[in-house]
Amino acid sequence: MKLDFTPEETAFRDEVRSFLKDALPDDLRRKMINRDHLTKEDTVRWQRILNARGWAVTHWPVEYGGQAWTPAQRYIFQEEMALAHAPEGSPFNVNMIGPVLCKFGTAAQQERFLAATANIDIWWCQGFSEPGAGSDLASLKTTAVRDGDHYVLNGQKIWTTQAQHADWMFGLFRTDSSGKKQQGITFLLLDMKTPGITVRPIETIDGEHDANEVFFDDVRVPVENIIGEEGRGWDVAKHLLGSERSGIARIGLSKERLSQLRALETRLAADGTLTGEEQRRLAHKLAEVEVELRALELTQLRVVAADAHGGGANAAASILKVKGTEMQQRMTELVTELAGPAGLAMPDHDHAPNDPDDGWVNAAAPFYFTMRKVSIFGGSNEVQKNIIAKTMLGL
Amino acid sequence: MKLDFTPEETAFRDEVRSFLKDALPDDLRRKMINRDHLTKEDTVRWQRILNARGWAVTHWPVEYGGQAWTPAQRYIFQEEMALAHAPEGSPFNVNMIGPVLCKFGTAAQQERFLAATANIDIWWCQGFSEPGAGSDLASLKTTAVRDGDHYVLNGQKIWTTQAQHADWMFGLFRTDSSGKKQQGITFLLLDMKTPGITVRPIETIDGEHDANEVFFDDVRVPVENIIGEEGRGWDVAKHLLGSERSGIARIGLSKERLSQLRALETRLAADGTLTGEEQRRLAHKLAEVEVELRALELTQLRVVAADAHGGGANAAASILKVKGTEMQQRMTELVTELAGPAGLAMPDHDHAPNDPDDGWVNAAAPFYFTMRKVSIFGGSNEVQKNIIAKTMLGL
Amino acid sequence: MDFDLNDEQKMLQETVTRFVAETYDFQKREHALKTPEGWSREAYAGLAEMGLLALPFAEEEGGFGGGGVEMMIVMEALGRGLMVEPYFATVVLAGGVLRHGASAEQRADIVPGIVAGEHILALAHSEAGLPRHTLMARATASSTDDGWTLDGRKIAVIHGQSADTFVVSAMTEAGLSLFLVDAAADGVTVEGKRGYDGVPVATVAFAGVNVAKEALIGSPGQGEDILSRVFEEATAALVAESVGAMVETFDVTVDYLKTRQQFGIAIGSFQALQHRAVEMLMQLELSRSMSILAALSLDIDADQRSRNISAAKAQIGKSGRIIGQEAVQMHGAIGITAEYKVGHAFKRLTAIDALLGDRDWHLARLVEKRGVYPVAA
Amino acid sequence: MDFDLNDEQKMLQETVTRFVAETYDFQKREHALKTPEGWSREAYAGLAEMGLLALPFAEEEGGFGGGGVEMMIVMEALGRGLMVEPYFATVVLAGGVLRHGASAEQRADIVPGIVAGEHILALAHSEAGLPRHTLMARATASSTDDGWTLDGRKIAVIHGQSADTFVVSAMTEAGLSLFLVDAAADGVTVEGKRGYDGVPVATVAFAGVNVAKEALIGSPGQGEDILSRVFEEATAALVAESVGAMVETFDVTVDYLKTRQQFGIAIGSFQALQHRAVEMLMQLELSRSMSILAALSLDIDADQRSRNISAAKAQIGKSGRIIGQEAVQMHGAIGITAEYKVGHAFKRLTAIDALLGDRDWHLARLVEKRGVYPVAA
Repeated sequence: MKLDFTPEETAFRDEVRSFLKDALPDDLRRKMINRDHLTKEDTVRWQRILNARGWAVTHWPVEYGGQAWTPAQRYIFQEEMALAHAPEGSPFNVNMIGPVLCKFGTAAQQERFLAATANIDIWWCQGFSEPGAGSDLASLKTTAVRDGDHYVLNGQKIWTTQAQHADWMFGLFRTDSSGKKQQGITFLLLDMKTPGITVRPIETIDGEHDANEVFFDDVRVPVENIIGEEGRGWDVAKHLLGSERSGIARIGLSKERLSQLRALETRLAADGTLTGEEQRRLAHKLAEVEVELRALELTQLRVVAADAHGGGANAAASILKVKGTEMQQRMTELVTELAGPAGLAMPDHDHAPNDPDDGWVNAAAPFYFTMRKVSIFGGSNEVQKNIIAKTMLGL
Repeated sequence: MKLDFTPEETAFRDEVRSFLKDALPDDLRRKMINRDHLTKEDTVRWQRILNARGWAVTHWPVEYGGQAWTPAQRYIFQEEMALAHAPEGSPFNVNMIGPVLCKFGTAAQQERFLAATANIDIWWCQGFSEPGAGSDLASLKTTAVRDGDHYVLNGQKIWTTQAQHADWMFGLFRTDSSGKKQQGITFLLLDMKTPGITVRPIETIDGEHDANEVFFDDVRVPVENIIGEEGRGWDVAKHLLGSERSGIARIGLSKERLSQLRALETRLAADGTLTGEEQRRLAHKLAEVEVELRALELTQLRVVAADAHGGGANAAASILKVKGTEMQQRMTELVTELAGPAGLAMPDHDHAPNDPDDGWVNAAAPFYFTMRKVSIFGGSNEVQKNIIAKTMLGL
Repeated sequence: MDFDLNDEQKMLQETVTRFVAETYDFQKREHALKTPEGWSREAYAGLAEMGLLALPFAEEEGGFGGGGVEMMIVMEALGRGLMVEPYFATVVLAGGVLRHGASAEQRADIVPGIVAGEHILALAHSEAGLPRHTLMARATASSTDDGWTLDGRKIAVIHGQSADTFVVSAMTEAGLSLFLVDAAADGVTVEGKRGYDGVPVATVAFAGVNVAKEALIGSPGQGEDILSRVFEEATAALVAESVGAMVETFDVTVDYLKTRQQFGIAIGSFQALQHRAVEMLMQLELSRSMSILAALSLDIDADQRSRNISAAKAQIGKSGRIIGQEAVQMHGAIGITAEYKVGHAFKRLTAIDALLGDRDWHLARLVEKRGVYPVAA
Repeated sequence: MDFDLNDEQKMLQETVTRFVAETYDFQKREHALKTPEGWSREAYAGLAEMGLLALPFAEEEGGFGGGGVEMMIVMEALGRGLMVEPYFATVVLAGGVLRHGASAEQRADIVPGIVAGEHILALAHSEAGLPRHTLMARATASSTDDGWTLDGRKIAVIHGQSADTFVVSAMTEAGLSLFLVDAAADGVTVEGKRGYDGVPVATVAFAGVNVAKEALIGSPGQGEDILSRVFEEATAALVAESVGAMVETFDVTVDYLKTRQQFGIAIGSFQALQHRAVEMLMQLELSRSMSILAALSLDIDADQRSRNISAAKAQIGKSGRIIGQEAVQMHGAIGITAEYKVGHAFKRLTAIDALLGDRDWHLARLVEKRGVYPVAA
């Protein structure tokens, strides 16, 4: 047993660190520090910089543009990205449809979509949830009825993140209602410019517009846009939701937030905003959070190490999503407490703050609000616990 | 709305306080402060002092020796008892079988048992739980089969507190297995000297012997010892378990523990056992606990006030058991933390501590351990929450 | 010991609760938020019509002389509706300064306009770079021949953008002092923003603002005494408002648990959610008890009053967070949309914790006073 | 980065785990507790036979030169069995003082007896009226012509009643110093008690106890340095032991949830209990991670070592409490009986939190060091 990275891993870390130092535009870095909302252009710009370096889609198979990295390298890369305040790119492109295309796509589909996906020449959105199908995703009802060489789509998707920017959607649609609900679901790709699609924005409690409803009214999708077989879309979706373990706890993000909290602790104590008693309370809370973060980080590393020789440590892996999201949320709570009443005012996108270091004050609460979603989306923590109880504990 | 007690209530409080000051033997008070285990003789001695004053069974109907007190008076009495470090008497006599006899007993049963119960001339134990019937009490299996003018009992009870001292038991027995499990249960009284009864002690994790198993091997109980009708014992038991609301959160006990914690805070800070940082942490924890205790106390008072004009405030009442037990347990945790490694050694019943003020150190952890039972016995907190979810929230 | 409302209080509760329910539903509130001012003059006029703006003022000033319990009733009802109108800013905060510090002349001058709903006031006290809830200020008021000149910058001024008059704290040679300043006076700059809870909030700068001698409230240096008293009253009001927001959040959540179907059954059938909903109920009842305590503590001796009020604010800080977070989590995605009430309640509960000292601030005050219960002599 | 055991470590783990499972079941442990000494000489001899008592000592002293990972493996296995034998007292605590402070002669004299299981040592350091986990002592050692005279009273001396030799801390003119004292020496009084976790614990008084010059460990005043190093190692050992106790508690609880029937089904079918069991699993895994961290930190630089070890002890203080309390609660009444394993595990987890600095003590140390992670320069 040893904790240290190998010399090769350390060299890799330095390489990543040095790249990020040079390549990450300063305005993006500043926006990330201030928890500003990134525009589509911001995300695209950064992903193309990464893609030029070959690091946009590192966990894809090498033949499709990925890197043959070890789990430790992936972990290091993610941690360094977070610590450098680098944006994450589009998860829909990088972590979802890309790997699905690599595994289930036809050669023609791969040819048509993969390079464009890696470079965000195509911006993807995900059409999974419906008003009646959230945690119980398999009960989705939006239909795709075969009509010649097209499917005709009718129904509604909801919580479709970034649909307003999307060029294409990948989604799950019901082609058969006769059997078990997991059967009869088909995975389709569709051009968002197809007639019959209406996107309605949903404002979220952080005051932003990320989520949407998407309505389908006789939307015609060519049959060639099917991924896998008709009626087997559930298997594709399960693969998509269950693949990546090395970054699931998002330790890098939490460490970056911790370093922000430490900086704020120092600064607010110095400028008189924190009384002595408040400093002591904050220091105690930070110590509590750090202990848990360190424990979580080591748990993540145990999983990374286990993955390096083919898996195992499942009990450790199973806790990463739940505890990782709890940790991220706790960090935002603490920042919001520090902002106090000065943080009541919402950020003003039209005006930069006078003091570039003060953006955090007004971004604190909206960020706290929006981060409530991490324990809801992608399988709520309740669903995660049900799964752990069943698969790990046999209850 | 007002918080203050009426002048009459204040006068009553002073009367109780003054009585307790005079009547409570100093050795009992000292034992209570040090969380020493009380002997049967201790409990009997104190209950007879109370009974002589007419205050042993105050919530029984007046014609059976109770007091026509208001809910506020009952609350005051309980609080003053706790703050004076007075023992509580036998709950089995005072709160359980006594009220049951008052309501369901025949005149002959009342004549035979009530006065002796109030004075603990008879020491009662409760035969409810069985190995397979805990939270699911109604699934009990110990049988009572009618044979002439006797019931013949076979089976086993468990967790029978103080059975080793008991003269009589009241209990639930199955007289019919054919219908719903709540039906066919009969409430019987039995002399613990009846042949066929075996009591086996169960040691608990505080090192004490309070709990027992009781085995029945063809134990013959006269039919006249039935309470209510054959097969209707479940109604009697429900009445017994659901009656008293004015003392359920046991605020007085928690306040007494809080005053102990405050005294310890002062003393340990003065004698150098607590560092400055530890003092601050403790002060913060005590402030947190006190806020919650005050909130719980006021909730209890709201229920007391509502009961004075015939009930209501049910949402408030429903939380008292759960939050009251959590509070009592939290207090014992804090005392155990303060005792630290010095509290590792178990109390020695054969030797009084050298320093009479030091008994708390070694009693802290055993008391913490034994108090885990308050969220288990008398309907676990999980069962309480199920009931609240169903009855209060309609879930 | 009595926890019942009297007949007048019951009628008040019924009236204001009905008003909020009937005239201020979620769509009306959303509409108000989207206006340039960010709140509804019409709804505020409705509060005035019912006499609620007069509630805490003395009868000789055109008020009703209501006390802590009446204020609790009103604030809890406003909390249920998540009302964003300037009741707290004008009647509770600035109005509190008038009640506890202003001269009879000043009150006669201003209170009728408040009562009529025509005069909006805001308290400009907080500043950047000072502890979060403090009686200190760095703004200054220099004595001139015919009055005072004010300089300073105030943040988190609730309803500052709509205020006709500011109550401004500033340091004089005698210490912290309070002044009435016309929002239209030369040198006053108001930068209006929207609070994350929907309540307008402003940064207000005072640059060489000249006011008359009569603008001073009380005597020079009396600001701390007045504000500390006002903050206690206002804290009790916030506690009551938060109970209203918790009740609403809880009710909406329990309804959702009963109606939302997943896996073929109502999600309220899941025991894990049931137990967490029960914890929410418990937090709500504990908070309600503390709101009553705070309301009944406004006129008791100062030491015990501040213990009780700090205890109440500390309790609702914890309970509000638990209830708000749990409500959002149990709702799932709809809980974080701006189109659904529960997210707004969560945000308001967050803001209430931040205002007038958060949970930690009040716990620290309790530590200083050695706890909630008076220490036996 | 590597979290695998090597082949020798795997074999060690298998051997000691099997030994505990096969020879130290709950009944055997109960029987040991009921003997006058309160522990099993036979079981301890078994540990000696396997060479476990030799584990951390240097090879030249008859030891195996095992490090942190080996100690973690052994202590976790002992924790699963809730073993009450004097391994921690003799090998980890007193043995640690020998390893880090004693002369080659002293070690040559004593270690073979320890390794053989024939020589029981106990560390007599804690005193009443001092902070709970401190390097201070009020006991004194006065220099005499031919040695030292010791006076003082020590509490919470683990396995003091069975000790053949005490390692005693006492103040000399040069500061805290450590001495070897024969338990049979004149002036030594041992008052044996039973710890609530089953582990014997004693109060030991030293009244004018004369020892030879050679009784001093290291040099006068070196006691703090030695003890602080030993306490870090011993804390890592306790952390590992607590993980063992948590694993056992968790496994027993999950089994119980699967088998205990109420209302016609296994109570493990109730979702509220399932989710709480999952939280227990998470606490266990977080603790296991920190136990590995502590084991791997024993030889790194002193500052980061103490951060890591404090973080580990703070983590298991929290996790142990959650797991212990939840296990008891989910078991219901049987959880609080002495006749069932889970209550004993709960007690041992409580004791482990109290020993060598509880969660708050270690959090306070982390506050002093500004956290777990080194602060960037």
